[in-house]
Amino acid sequence: MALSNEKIIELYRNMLLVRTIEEKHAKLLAEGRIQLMGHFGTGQEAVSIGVTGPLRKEDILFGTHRGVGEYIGKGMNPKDIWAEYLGKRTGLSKGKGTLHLADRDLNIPFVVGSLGADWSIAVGTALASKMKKTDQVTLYFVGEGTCNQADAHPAMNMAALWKLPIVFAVCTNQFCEMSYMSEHCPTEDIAPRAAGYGIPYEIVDGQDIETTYKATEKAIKHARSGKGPYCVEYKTFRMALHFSGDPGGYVKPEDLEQWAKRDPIDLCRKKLLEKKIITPAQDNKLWAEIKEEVDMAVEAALSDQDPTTEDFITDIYEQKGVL
Amino acid sequence: MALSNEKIIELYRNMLLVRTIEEKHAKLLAEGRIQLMGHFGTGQEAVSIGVTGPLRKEDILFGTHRGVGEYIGKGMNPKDIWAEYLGKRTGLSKGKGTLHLADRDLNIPFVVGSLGADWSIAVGTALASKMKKTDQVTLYFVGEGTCNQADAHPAMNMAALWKLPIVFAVCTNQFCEMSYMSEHCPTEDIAPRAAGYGIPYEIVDGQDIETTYKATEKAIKHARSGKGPYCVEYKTFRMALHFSGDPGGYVKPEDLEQWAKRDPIDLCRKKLLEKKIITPAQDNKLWAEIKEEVDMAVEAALSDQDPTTEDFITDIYEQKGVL
Amino acid sequence: MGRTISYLQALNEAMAEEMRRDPSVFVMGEDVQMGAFGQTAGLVKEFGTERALNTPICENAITGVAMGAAMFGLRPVLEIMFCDFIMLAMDEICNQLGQWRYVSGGQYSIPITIRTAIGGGIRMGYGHSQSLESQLIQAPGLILVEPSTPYDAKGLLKSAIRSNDPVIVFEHKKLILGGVSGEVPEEEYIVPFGEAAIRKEGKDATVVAFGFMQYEALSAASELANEGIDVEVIDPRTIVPLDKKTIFNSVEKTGRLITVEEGRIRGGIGAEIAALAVSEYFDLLDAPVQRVAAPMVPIAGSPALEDMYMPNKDSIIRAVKRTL
Amino acid sequence: MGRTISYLQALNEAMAEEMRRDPSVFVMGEDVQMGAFGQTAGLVKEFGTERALNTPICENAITGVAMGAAMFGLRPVLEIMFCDFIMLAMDEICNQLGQWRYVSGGQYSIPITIRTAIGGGIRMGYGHSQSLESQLIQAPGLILVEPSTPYDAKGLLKSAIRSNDPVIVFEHKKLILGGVSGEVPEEEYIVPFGEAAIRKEGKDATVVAFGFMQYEALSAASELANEGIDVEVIDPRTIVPLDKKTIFNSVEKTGRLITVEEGRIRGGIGAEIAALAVSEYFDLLDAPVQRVAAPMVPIAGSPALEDMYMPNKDSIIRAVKRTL
Ligand SMILES: Cc1ncc(C[n+]2csc(CCOP(=O)(O)OP(=O)(O)O)c2C)c(N)n1
Ligand SMILES: Cc1ncc(C[n+]2csc(CCOP(=O)(O)OP(=O)(O)O)c2C)c(N)n1
Ligand SMILES: [Mg+2]
Ligand SMILES: [Mg+2]
Repeated sequence: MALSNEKIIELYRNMLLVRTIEEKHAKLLAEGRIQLMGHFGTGQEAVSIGVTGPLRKEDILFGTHRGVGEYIGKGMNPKDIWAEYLGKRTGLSKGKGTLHLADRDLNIPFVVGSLGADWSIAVGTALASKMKKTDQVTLYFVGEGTCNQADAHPAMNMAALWKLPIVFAVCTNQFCEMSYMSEHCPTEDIAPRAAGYGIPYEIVDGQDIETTYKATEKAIKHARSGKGPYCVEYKTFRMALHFSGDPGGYVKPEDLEQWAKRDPIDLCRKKLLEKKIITPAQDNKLWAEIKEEVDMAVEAALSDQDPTTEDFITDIYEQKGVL
Repeated sequence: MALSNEKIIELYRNMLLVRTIEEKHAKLLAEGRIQLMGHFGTGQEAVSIGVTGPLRKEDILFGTHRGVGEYIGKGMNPKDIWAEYLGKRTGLSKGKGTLHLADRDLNIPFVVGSLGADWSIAVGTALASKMKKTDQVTLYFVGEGTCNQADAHPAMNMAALWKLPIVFAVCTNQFCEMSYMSEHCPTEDIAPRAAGYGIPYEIVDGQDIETTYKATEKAIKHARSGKGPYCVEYKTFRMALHFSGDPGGYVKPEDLEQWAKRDPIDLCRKKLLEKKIITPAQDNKLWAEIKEEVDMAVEAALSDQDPTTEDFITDIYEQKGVL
Repeated sequence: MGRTISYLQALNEAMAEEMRRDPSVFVMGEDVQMGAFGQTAGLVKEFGTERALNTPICENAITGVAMGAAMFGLRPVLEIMFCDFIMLAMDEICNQLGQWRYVSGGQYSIPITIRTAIGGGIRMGYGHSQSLESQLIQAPGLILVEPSTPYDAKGLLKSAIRSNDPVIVFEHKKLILGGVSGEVPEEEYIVPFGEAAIRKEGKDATVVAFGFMQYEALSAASELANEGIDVEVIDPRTIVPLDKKTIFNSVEKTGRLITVEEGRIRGGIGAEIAALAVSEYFDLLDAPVQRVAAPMVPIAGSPALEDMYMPNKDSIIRAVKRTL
Repeated sequence: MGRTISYLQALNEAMAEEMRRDPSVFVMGEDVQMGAFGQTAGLVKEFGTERALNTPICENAITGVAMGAAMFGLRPVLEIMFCDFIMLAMDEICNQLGQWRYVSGGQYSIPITIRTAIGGGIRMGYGHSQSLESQLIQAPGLILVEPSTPYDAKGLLKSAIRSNDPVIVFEHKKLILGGVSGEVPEEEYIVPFGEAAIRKEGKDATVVAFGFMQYEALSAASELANEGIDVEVIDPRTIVPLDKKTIFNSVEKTGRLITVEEGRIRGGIGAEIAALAVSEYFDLLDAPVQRVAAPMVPIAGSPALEDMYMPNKDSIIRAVKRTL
């Protein structure tokens, strides 16, 4: 079944929002207004938004360090993100996490520092859903580089063994930091590893939002119905460098050129315009609106208060008097 | 090509030696003469001996905690094993390793305590062989339970990525400690996981010594020729309990019954007698010889000297004066 | 009215009672249905295979699984079979488990209990004999518990399971296997964190001994008593939080401090207590602090070598005498 | 004749020189061909991709790979990008790497160097900012090195690479990134383990400061000098082995001891030094030992909170004054 026009517009809007936030972040850095480094997901928006689009609010999302895509997709608002990014006490985590976003209300646990440490934590949240007989699904969204981390293996093994409601969503953007994936693993695809545990998998184009959405929807349905884990691999390309301070020089220009032709936002816009789902004027208005929304979120967050010395020593233990 | 008669007799003899050493260990425990617990590999001798049989002396062997099979197969002598087991200063490691056997001369690194910690260490020894352009192969012999340990995954990944001369030899004896493998992983076979890294694999009967020998020989040849890693899984059954203090009660009697019919030593003896490679009299003599060899090794080791207070503080650092 | 039960039984009862009391409590770990040393034995009968969950061997990952489950409504009691294997799970324990409450700004509680068997002296050698409590004292956000009696084992483990903070319980193999027995009340009770017990009063020197070392310290104390030396023996019961008050009230009286642990000396718990003595309680001491602990040596399998490694009654007696 | 080079350059030169000198030396780690902070940058050009070996991200496993290679004839220099990730490799490092020489009865040497970036203050927050040296001091068999100057960075790293013992080198990000410069000789030299450097002589108090904290200590010392307080500043350079002689000779003179580390206080290096003071050097002290260190708190990303966390010149000054 094709996605409804409203749904596609919503996904398109979210992709624009993600790109706008990340471009704003880069701009603030360039202007020297903030120091917070960024890992941008430019070019991957159809993955992060397509993967989170089909999730329910009660579903649990583990996201990655690469930009704000999946967090926007799951429903975080730009002001909350910025207050946290800027280390303000109004942030989601009172500024204690900054880039490591967490949102209890949205069932987003926490963006881990040691990549891959959350493979098994995600299996744990899925185990909780199963034992508590809720029908939540855990979606574990992960870069393909992090699929080489050791715990990927026991995590998949236990998820399959216990038939847990979890989707392993692998974002293959061709890089792990400053090297191509061919230096990290011998195969081109990651998802077939899931077959070793009897986990079904699919490999899909990561540039087309309808494709990513539907593949994920199918995987989530599988997991929610009690059939156990499912793995989807999305093929995309990281158009940004690894992080805002990356000197670059290791990306083949022909790769950039080729993938630029399939920018997910361009592809989606073209389709929306061609199918007359939106007009060019509406499109322009949307961009302007989003730009203003993001600018306002940033300015509001910038003027928020810093955490206090009291904040510094709370939230370590629940039990009083331990620290 | 069939194995030569001499080769089969050698392998048969080694299987007898392994079983005899382990039975002696059990007896010494029963008599209260020693306290050293044992993890016996009864019924698995065709795997441990078949796996190590085709190795050259310069090849590197990582073995398991389960009995003495692969160590005998690689050439350790019973007296050296017993002196180490008993914690004597004449032991291979001056009594410091006991069950954790190591033999530099035989290229046996060390039997690890944290199961699976050596997956990657074995990849490292294979890397050394490759970088030094020797034609050594590393054989990593491992229980199927330990294949669920996290590092199995990055180890296989790097071995395949760097095309290292290593054989992953998986001994599937149906148990991980006191539970059946069905509680540890969702699939019956382990080896197909190797396919996720593009590593070729084979699954073979673990009760027939010629089969285990030949499958391993083929894998070693593959690895030695520069084609990269190979994985073989041997199907067998742990006739002993997990360790000498295991209360038992969890093994299905019908499994024991069924597998007892295919005891690897019985199978091999039958073949040798049928083909008239040995006579019953020669067979009896062999058993008697081996029994005596083992008894003498134990008695000799028992009367060796304990390590001294000087031994206690040596071998920690090479640099003087650090401790 | 009390009953006399073993340390092993105490641990088992604590888990069974808490599982009865709260359906979100469950035990998990490698072979917990059988019970490696019997601590969890039998729970599967009453609570089924889901609430006594056998896991594959992958210590870092099962710690993560327990952590994830704890963040979303369950109260896992995870067994790490040997404390040596805690080292496989250090990232989960120190970087994640102890820190996520803080770095999420208090959004998440992680009510998880990790139980693990420590200690040597039973000829298991390298890899299965260490006492690594001091490897965890540097990590923020954890509570560390080391019961030495059946009463404390039960009461502290129950506190651990009910706590919304991550708690690690160190159970010495000699206490589990050796059948230390002791009285526990018939009725329900818990032992709070951060309250040391004075096991023997004395006026000449303060001996602070953890877990199994408590028994070595008490033996030392009675042997010293024969020589007219009157030692006070303190069992801190929890390492974090540490009951500094009870310890240093005693040192104020005796002027002498001996710390005893089975773990290695450098950067050990004894180092921290000695550092507290010389920074926060400077004027109390009349003699050098003595740290009785294992040397900076791996644990060998050879019985002869293992005996050289272990702190014991005699090394405690010598240490006490050095302070007098 | 000396040259003035940066800390970063010093590390890079040490590796390049040792790789030229000995074909069995090679560097490996995540993105070492680019160099995460530039320490290994350029080596791939001279030595090729095999001797500057990029690895997948799997810290425990690459530590094991390096260990295996070291046992069979190579001398790997492994980079663990952030010291926080050392926690992923604790089993390999503490249970295997540091112990196999002993438990194999000396059959195997494991000549491996692990280099890792420590430290905060650059707004990386939780997960990428810790100084975890004290997590490793309890493990037997390791040598721990923390150079603060280009001279020491080069000389100690060369010693590490040549050592047949496993060595861990802690490189502070502020020193790498901040461009600390200093003189190094044109000609080849090494700095031996276990010899502290007295960076500033003084008679009123002894400040022992590790790595980057050395600079905070020196700033504190010059500010205190303005007030007529004459502090001696010692840089131990290696944590294990620790040059107790230099430290306590100084304390003998000053009667006052302040330890400074960026890691957390409980069970830290300062705890060990304070414990040595109160056990082995009891009579030297005229005032309580002061431990300047981070509190038992995770590191938050918020600049405001990170600033509250970090020990610095001011906390050192306050600590010194408390001893006078
Ligand atoms: C345990 C660990 N090792 C290394 C890093 C450093 N690191 C940060 S991002 C990154 C690359 C991850 O690649 P991938 O999973 O493909 O995600 P991508 O960056 O491509 O989105 C690495 C290695 C880390 N954060 N954690
Ligand atoms: C890291 C680690 N976890 C747990 C153990 C305890 N343990 C010892 S033997 C064993 C079973 C291993 O099973 P498998 O690999 O199949 O070998 P088998 O015993 O069947 O020969 C376990 C779990 C260990 N030694 N190390
Ligand atoms: Mg990637
Ligand atoms: Mg097995």
